[in-house]
Amino acid sequence: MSQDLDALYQEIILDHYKNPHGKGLREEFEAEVHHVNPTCGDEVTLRVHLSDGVVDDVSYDALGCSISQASASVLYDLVVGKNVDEAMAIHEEFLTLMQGKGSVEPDEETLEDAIAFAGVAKFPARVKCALLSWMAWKDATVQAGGDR
Amino acid sequence: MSQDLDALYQEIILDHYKNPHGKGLREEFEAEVHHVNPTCGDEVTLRVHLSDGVVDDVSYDALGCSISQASASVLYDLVVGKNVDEAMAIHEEFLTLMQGKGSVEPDEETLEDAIAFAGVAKFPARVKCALLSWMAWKDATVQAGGDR
Amino acid sequence: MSVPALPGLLPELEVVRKDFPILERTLAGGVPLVYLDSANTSQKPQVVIDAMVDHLERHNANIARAMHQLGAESTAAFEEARDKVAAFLNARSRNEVVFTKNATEALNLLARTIELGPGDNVVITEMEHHSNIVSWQLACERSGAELRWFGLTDDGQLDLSNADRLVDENTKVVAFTWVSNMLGTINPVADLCARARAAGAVSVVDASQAAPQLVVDVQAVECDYLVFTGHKVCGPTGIGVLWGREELLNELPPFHGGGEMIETVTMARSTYAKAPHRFEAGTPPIVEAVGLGAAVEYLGHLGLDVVHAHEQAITAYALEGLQTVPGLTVLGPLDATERGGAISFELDGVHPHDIAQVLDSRGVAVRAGHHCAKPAHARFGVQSSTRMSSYLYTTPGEIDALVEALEYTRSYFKLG
Amino acid sequence: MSVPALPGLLPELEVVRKDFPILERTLAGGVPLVYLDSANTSQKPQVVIDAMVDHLERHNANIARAMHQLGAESTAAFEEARDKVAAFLNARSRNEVVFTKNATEALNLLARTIELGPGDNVVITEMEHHSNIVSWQLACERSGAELRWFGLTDDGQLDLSNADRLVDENTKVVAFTWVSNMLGTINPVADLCARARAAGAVSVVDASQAAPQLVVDVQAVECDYLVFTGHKVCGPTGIGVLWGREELLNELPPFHGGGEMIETVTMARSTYAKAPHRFEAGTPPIVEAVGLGAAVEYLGHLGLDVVHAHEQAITAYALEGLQTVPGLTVLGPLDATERGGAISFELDGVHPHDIAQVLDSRGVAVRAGHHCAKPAHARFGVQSSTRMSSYLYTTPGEIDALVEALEYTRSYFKLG
Ligand SMILES: Cc1ncc(COP(=O)(O)O)c(C=O)c1O
Ligand SMILES: Cc1ncc(COP(=O)(O)O)c(C=O)c1O
Repeated sequence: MSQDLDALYQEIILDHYKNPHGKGLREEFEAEVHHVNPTCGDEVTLRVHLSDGVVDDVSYDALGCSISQASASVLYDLVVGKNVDEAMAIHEEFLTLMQGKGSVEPDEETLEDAIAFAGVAKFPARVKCALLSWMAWKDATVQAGGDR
Repeated sequence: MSQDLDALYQEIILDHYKNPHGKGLREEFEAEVHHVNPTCGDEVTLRVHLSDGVVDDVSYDALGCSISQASASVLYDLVVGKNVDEAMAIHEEFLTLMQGKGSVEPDEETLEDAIAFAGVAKFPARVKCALLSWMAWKDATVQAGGDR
Repeated sequence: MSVPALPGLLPELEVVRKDFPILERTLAGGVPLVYLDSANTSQKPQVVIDAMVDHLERHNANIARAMHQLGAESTAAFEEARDKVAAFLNARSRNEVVFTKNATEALNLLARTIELGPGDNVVITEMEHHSNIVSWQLACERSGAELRWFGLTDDGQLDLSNADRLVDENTKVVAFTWVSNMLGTINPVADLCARARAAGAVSVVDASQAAPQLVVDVQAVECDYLVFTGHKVCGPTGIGVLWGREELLNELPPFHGGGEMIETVTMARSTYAKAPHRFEAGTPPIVEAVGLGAAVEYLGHLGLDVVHAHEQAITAYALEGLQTVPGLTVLGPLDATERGGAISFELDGVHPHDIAQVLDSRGVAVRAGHHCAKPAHARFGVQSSTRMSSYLYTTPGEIDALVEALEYTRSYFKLG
Repeated sequence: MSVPALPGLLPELEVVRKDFPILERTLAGGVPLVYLDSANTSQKPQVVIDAMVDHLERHNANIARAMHQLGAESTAAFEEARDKVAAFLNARSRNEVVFTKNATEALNLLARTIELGPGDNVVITEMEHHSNIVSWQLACERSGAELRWFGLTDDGQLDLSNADRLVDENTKVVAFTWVSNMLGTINPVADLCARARAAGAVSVVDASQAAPQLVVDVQAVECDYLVFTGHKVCGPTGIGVLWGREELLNELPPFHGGGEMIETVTMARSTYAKAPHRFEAGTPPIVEAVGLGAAVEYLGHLGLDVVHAHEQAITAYALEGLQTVPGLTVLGPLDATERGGAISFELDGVHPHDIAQVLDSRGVAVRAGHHCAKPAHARFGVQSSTRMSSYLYTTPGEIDALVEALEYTRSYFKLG
């Protein structure tokens, strides 16, 4: 069964897990949220800093498994520097990928490293892990007024 | 299956049902109780009148099926005129008969017409019907201080 | 038994009956079973039993919390059942479907969580099942709210003549049954819901007797909450459903505290998940949900409209047959198109218990008593009644057997 | 797998395993199932499944209210289950056994009905399952009573050093688990009950993890209330048990209002039946009770003392094996004779989810997360853990498979 395992734990995921990008809570932010996965207790505290409709920073402190940690790191890479609309579109695409039960073909152009999560979509119990920080980011961005 | 039915609906029972003895609420009494069978809603209001340790009267008003009506009538016949201890002993014996699932041989000497209820003991759903007025009588007698 | 050609009967009735293993049962003395107590609980088709067995023998695990393959399979089966129930009710969202223990728990959940206070009132009806009476009596006792109710007309309909006075600006809840389990009456659900809405109250529909035999569409009737119970729709015991509008459910405070309903817990305080999980504390009825899912799917395959037509055909045939029995009086509407399949009646000179007993000796299973509707009985001045209730597997021949058994009852008790 | 000769193992273990159809399952990739998640839910022996199927296929009817033969059979089966549970607990009377939906409902029933007010306090412990925490948090919020708790020592025992201050004359309830579902700790039940009694409080014992694996004798431990859940003792989901001293149960007000719990109902007010029926509103979990009855009978035939000895043997073997894994730390007592069969642990450098995932790819089913015991995890400074939990069907070979899979996990995540 380690083929399946390898589909889940792609090298990219394990790399992000070991060396997460953008980790840590930074001072400049308009909104901070705290999300938990009630099933397993995984937690993330996440802050967004927006300026002029651009995601200037996403800073976070997360406790959780490799999948949830790596997905926060990938989120950071994908949304920081983008304008909010673009970032929301990426969010939407990642959501579609994760909820596709393995049937959605990811677009490397937009999703970059996040395409490594295609394998996660086949593990229903892990989809929530992958989505934890992404849901937190959307929530925080909306709170920061970024959805207008 | 009408053999079984006939075991339940003995002639004696149907006679008591059609012509109940002692029915009606009479004025002299020390205690009155109201009992219901919550399953089917059968009800009995029952009064006892004791004097010098003797059951002087049991008067009652009952709504219910042939079995519950007939058993009130038989109760009246069996306990009125007896002293309370004797009546309680009869009560005990009737209870044993009814809870015996058809395996208890009734003693005609003490139970008289009540032996006709031996067949009822084989119908678990009807045992409560047969016991309704008997339980009410015991309750009322205790309340009237008859158990001392 | 040869089946008379009755328009509206379920096509292939004899084949459908084969789906229900218990219908092959014989009783004491080799008498075949004539099951006319389906309003009390329905029988279970083989697919429901098989779905439960397959789950227990191959997929059993706790849900949500378990990360392994069995856990994933069990969770998927449980959540699929929620989807099936959502489809059965035409719910807007699966999050609107809360699994409870039975209809009674669903009603009590609402009675415990909808906020009430002195000055408020709750309006019910005189034809409710005890579950939809006592739950609100207790809620009113706790809160100081007032309990009011619609009375009944002599022909067993809701008396709506004082409706404008009953449902007023202080009404918080209007709770009523869609189909009466005693009188068979079908109530004007959409109208009553609209009336509640106009008064600013929430509507609570008890669909325990409707869900088995009518198309239940929560969007069409525009109710706020609706409940039904698994064991009357071909499903197992141990499961019921509370459906509620998602935004309303998410405003209710938690009901029971425990696993699965939380977001986070510390010793000092906790926060709670959204609906439906907020209301599903503890290990839910998993295999029961699987059974219920299979049951509503089974009904869906037959078609609720077809089931309803069958029920109406049988009910009309039964009303006709019953009225040939001397001394028999039916309680409730006499027009089959206006009622459900439960028919309560009185027979002069024989107590319901005694009727049920004689019927049982001929294999005919009916219910005798107050059917958990004492106030409705009191309204008609009777203390108890006998009730026959058919379902999708009932044949006209079984109704004939009932009528014959009633004739026999009269002769057994030596009534002219 | 050859079974090492371990003293205390269930005699004929391989034969007993044949009673559980799911143990023959293979998972993705043809890997055999190694089910080590029994503290989450136990697997079901064939006799339990068969008892349920027989009930559904041959005896299904509603209980109490039905007067016909099926009704009598169903009622007898349901009430026999009550007798079996009463015997299982060594209850004084069958009236002390109330059937609920699960342990969570049983605890919430108590938290809703035991009278509390400002100035009163409720004492729980830091090792409780969320069901025995949140239920009392909500009760204290409603009533204004104070919630207190016993802390834990570093080795996972209750810290009783301040017990005399915690349990005082204002304590109304002392509620605690017999066996911890996270730490495995077995608490001194009789002592804690005696302490509650001395303070004039009632004791509430959560036996959800004890009932599967220990002799539970309510008279011996002299508790006031005790709960457990069906699905962890080889029974189905959808049923739990509240046991209470008869005189205490009869003093509690009703919980839910509905059918079966009443004595009489009018529109204006109702009176209530005695225990157990007072607390069993609505159609109870009938087929589930039948299953639970078969389950406790099955455990009785094996002998709870024998099951306990097996659990201890496997637990000792597992503790030994786990400690050979580099970087692995067991949470809770390390002496098998002082603990139950649930063993939670940490593995340096790998998150519990990831452990569980790798184990699952080898067929080993364990639980990862907070196991509905967040405060106990917080006490030990961990956010989640991995838990293996054995049961009467667990073999030493399965423990070996777990240990090997943990080694594999370490190598998969490239830990030295
Ligand atoms: C100690 C303990 N208490 C209570 C429960 C709750 O049981 P249920 O979820 O069946 O209500 C559990 C199991 O989940 C448990 O382990
Ligand atoms: C109209 C109605 N409401 C509620 C109920 C209660 O259902 P349950 O006993 O399954 O909770 C019933 C059936 O008993 C019913 O007929």
